Amino acid sequence: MALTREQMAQRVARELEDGFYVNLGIGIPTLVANYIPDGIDVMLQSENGLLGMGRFPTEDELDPDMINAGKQTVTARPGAAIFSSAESFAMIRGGHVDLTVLGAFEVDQNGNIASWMVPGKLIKGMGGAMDLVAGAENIICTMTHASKHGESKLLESCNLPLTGAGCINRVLTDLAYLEIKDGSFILKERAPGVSVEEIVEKTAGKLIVPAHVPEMTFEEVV
Amino acid sequence: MALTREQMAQRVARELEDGFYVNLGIGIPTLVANYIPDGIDVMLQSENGLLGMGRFPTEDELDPDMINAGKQTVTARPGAAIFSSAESFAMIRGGHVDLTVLGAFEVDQNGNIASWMVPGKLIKGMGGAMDLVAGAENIICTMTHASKHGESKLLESCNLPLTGAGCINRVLTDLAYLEIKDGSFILKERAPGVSVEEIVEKTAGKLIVPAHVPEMTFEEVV
Amino acid sequence: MAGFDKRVFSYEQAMEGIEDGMTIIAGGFGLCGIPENLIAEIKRRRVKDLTVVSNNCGVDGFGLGLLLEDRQIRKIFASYVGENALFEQQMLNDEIEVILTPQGTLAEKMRAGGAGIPAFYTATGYGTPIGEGKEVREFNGRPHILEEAMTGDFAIVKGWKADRYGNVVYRHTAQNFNPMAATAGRITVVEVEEIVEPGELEPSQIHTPGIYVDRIIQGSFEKRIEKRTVRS
Amino acid sequence: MAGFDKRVFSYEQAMEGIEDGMTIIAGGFGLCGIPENLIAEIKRRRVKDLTVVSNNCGVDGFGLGLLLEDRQIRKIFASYVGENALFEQQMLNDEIEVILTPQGTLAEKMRAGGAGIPAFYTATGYGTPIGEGKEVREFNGRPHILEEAMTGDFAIVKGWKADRYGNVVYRHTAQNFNPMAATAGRITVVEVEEIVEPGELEPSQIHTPGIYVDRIIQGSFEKRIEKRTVRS
Repeated sequence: MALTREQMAQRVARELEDGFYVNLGIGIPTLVANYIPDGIDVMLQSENGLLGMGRFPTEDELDPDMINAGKQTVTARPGAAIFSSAESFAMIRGGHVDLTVLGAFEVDQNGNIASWMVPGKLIKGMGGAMDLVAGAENIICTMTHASKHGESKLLESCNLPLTGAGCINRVLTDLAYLEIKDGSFILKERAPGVSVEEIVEKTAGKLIVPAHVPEMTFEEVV
Repeated sequence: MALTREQMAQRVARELEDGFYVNLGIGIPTLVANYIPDGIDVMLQSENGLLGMGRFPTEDELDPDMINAGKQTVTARPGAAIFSSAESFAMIRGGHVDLTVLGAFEVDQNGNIASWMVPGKLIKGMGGAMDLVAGAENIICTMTHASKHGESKLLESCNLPLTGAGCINRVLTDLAYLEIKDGSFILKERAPGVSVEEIVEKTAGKLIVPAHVPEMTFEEVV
Repeated sequence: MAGFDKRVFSYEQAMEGIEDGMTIIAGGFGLCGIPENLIAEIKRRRVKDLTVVSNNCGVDGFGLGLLLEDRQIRKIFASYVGENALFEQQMLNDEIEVILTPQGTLAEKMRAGGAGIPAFYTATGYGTPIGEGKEVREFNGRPHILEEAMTGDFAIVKGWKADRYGNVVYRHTAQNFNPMAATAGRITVVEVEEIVEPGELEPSQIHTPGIYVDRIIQGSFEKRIEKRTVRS
Repeated sequence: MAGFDKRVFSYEQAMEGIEDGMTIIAGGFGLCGIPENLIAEIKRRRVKDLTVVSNNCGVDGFGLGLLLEDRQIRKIFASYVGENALFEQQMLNDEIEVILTPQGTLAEKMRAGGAGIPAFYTATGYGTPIGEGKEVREFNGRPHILEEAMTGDFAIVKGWKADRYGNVVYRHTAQNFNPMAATAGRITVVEVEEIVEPGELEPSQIHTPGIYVDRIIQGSFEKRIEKRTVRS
């Protein structure tokens, strides 16, 4: 069975390490914050200028001057820092963020990512995504493995205009967890009940399949 | 009579305008702060990161964490701002300082300035001088008109390594106040009792002498 | 206005001198920390053919969205737009030119403009449509593109508190692009919630030193929330 | 050291990992805001062949001057040096290589190093010995030179207060080069006068966010004054 959005977030959350500064994009990446493992503390960076993003506010805490990069009202946790956009992207571009998680339309075997623009459709902009992919050394892309029509999104070469070149090294799809290395996808794990054959079939880019591909396991989350 | 150091500072101070942000270099420029005309308020920028430098501290106010660019202990006036060196030079390089006053070894008719390095002598460094001359649109150089041996310091072309190229537009020497424009010095004022002939003789660069060159006047300062 | 007293007492004075065809650099992220009254004054003045540099372009009927109603904006540099129907329509009709700029590059271009850095290299955008036509150079074995600084005829900024010298502090994440915008205007206008006496702001805690600021005005603010998210 | 607790409790731990030949970026201006105990620890460890990036090089027997005594510094990038006899002597004997760098360019090189900007253009130094051999390019009709960013193996920084997450504030003009240095170290060590609880520092008033900081140590400081000037 393909992973649910929640399971994808859970799987990504296992890549978090204690003391990581993490930037979570909009969509599934945002859900990762709900599954931070016990005993692990991470600090969330929001690129509009907040390091140490906290929970959503209560009605009493609600403050129009306190938002995240998704423009949602948020709070700051104790020990947070707030700064300008230039400082925020100095952090990002300078490689100080330990892990970035973001969605994508396509990735390819050379680590290219397309996530912001579909020609012919209305283009709203890249926001901070280009800076995030250029700046982070450690990026996980979350995406569906293939389109609804079964077309692979893990390609030999991206078709859509890029967000960044050669910058992605890990992908979590609804079917598999893969690494990108030396011009290939490497299949590391598969979703529960998903066969290696299905993943092979739905991966258009070069795919290396090790002898043993473990199945992901998920505990029931309360 | 050649101007004294104090008279030079007084004459420079007449160029101050109400609301000017001013950077004063070490030496005679520093003295300018003692002669700010009545009714005029200027804000002194010190390039180590202080806008709104105040007086020297009393013994009680003395604080090793509060110094100026000359490394002297100072105070901050009410409404001062303190910031990093990067911010300080953003101001300077970005042209936000209204007037810079600094000393020089040589200037030339093309606005070049040499003020930091005499080959063969121990070189201590340029500090912030190169940024100051590159960033300011409005610079007054204070210097003696000629060396003790009578050699002009207002040249056709600087002999010493430059601090900045084409950036000086006004010079106050102990003998005269001059502007630099279109490849010439223009004699604007002479020190009390100093003849035009003496200035002509001691100016090696191209000098334009208007029909009338007023004499500076100084009131007795109490 | 004598000495360093930069206060003005009407929005008309605050935006005096703005003309057709000028470039306006604006602070704000989404609707957070936007100079809402200065924008409203630009609308009132009906100046046209403006180039706007701002991370976003407001929403229908608020923020920079107001300037779309009478087609006052000819060109905008932004990282994310189209949160409003009017913008989409004008974009589709080619009535507004949109120069999409990565958010970090936009912030750095404003900072560079204020700081006398005419251009800088960044890896952001290399290999993407943003890098097309731009000079590429390798540093540390990695290709980077050359990006140029931006400055404006006016910068419009929203602060929290300021003194009359123009020293400004921002509140929470309403800081965002405001400090960089403040440095990059030939004329920088800051509207704030409160004007305090010089000396009330701790000198080392000032976000925007007064040297960058030309005019200060105290206003009142609607502070519209774009995405209200609360927990119970 | 668990999670974000970056405190260390000895200077030995604070400078653990420093080795011969490394590059050290140091905060401070003159003797103001220098990481005096971290420097003393570098002396104690007797590491050699260091490259130091610092606006100045201390005085005889204090600050970075301490590292001259056993010839630990091979090369220094600074804007102003030679306030001490030992330095002059080593410079004249070619025992130390001095790369004089304009003060603003030095600050910007550190900032760029931390901010992922590999190089930038500046008018500073054009037409002077500093511009020799550097690429020249015109922007807005004016020649500028290309300057590259700087980073270090270690950054050593002096703060005033910090929390255990490494958020730092600086006191008065002891700020100077410290915030930029803090961003430019592969390992950034900050010594402060006081460690406070997370939440005690106002988030929007933090000069150096903890993300840049690897180790925090609380120390006591001599704070020597270079030029004592008082009025009566």
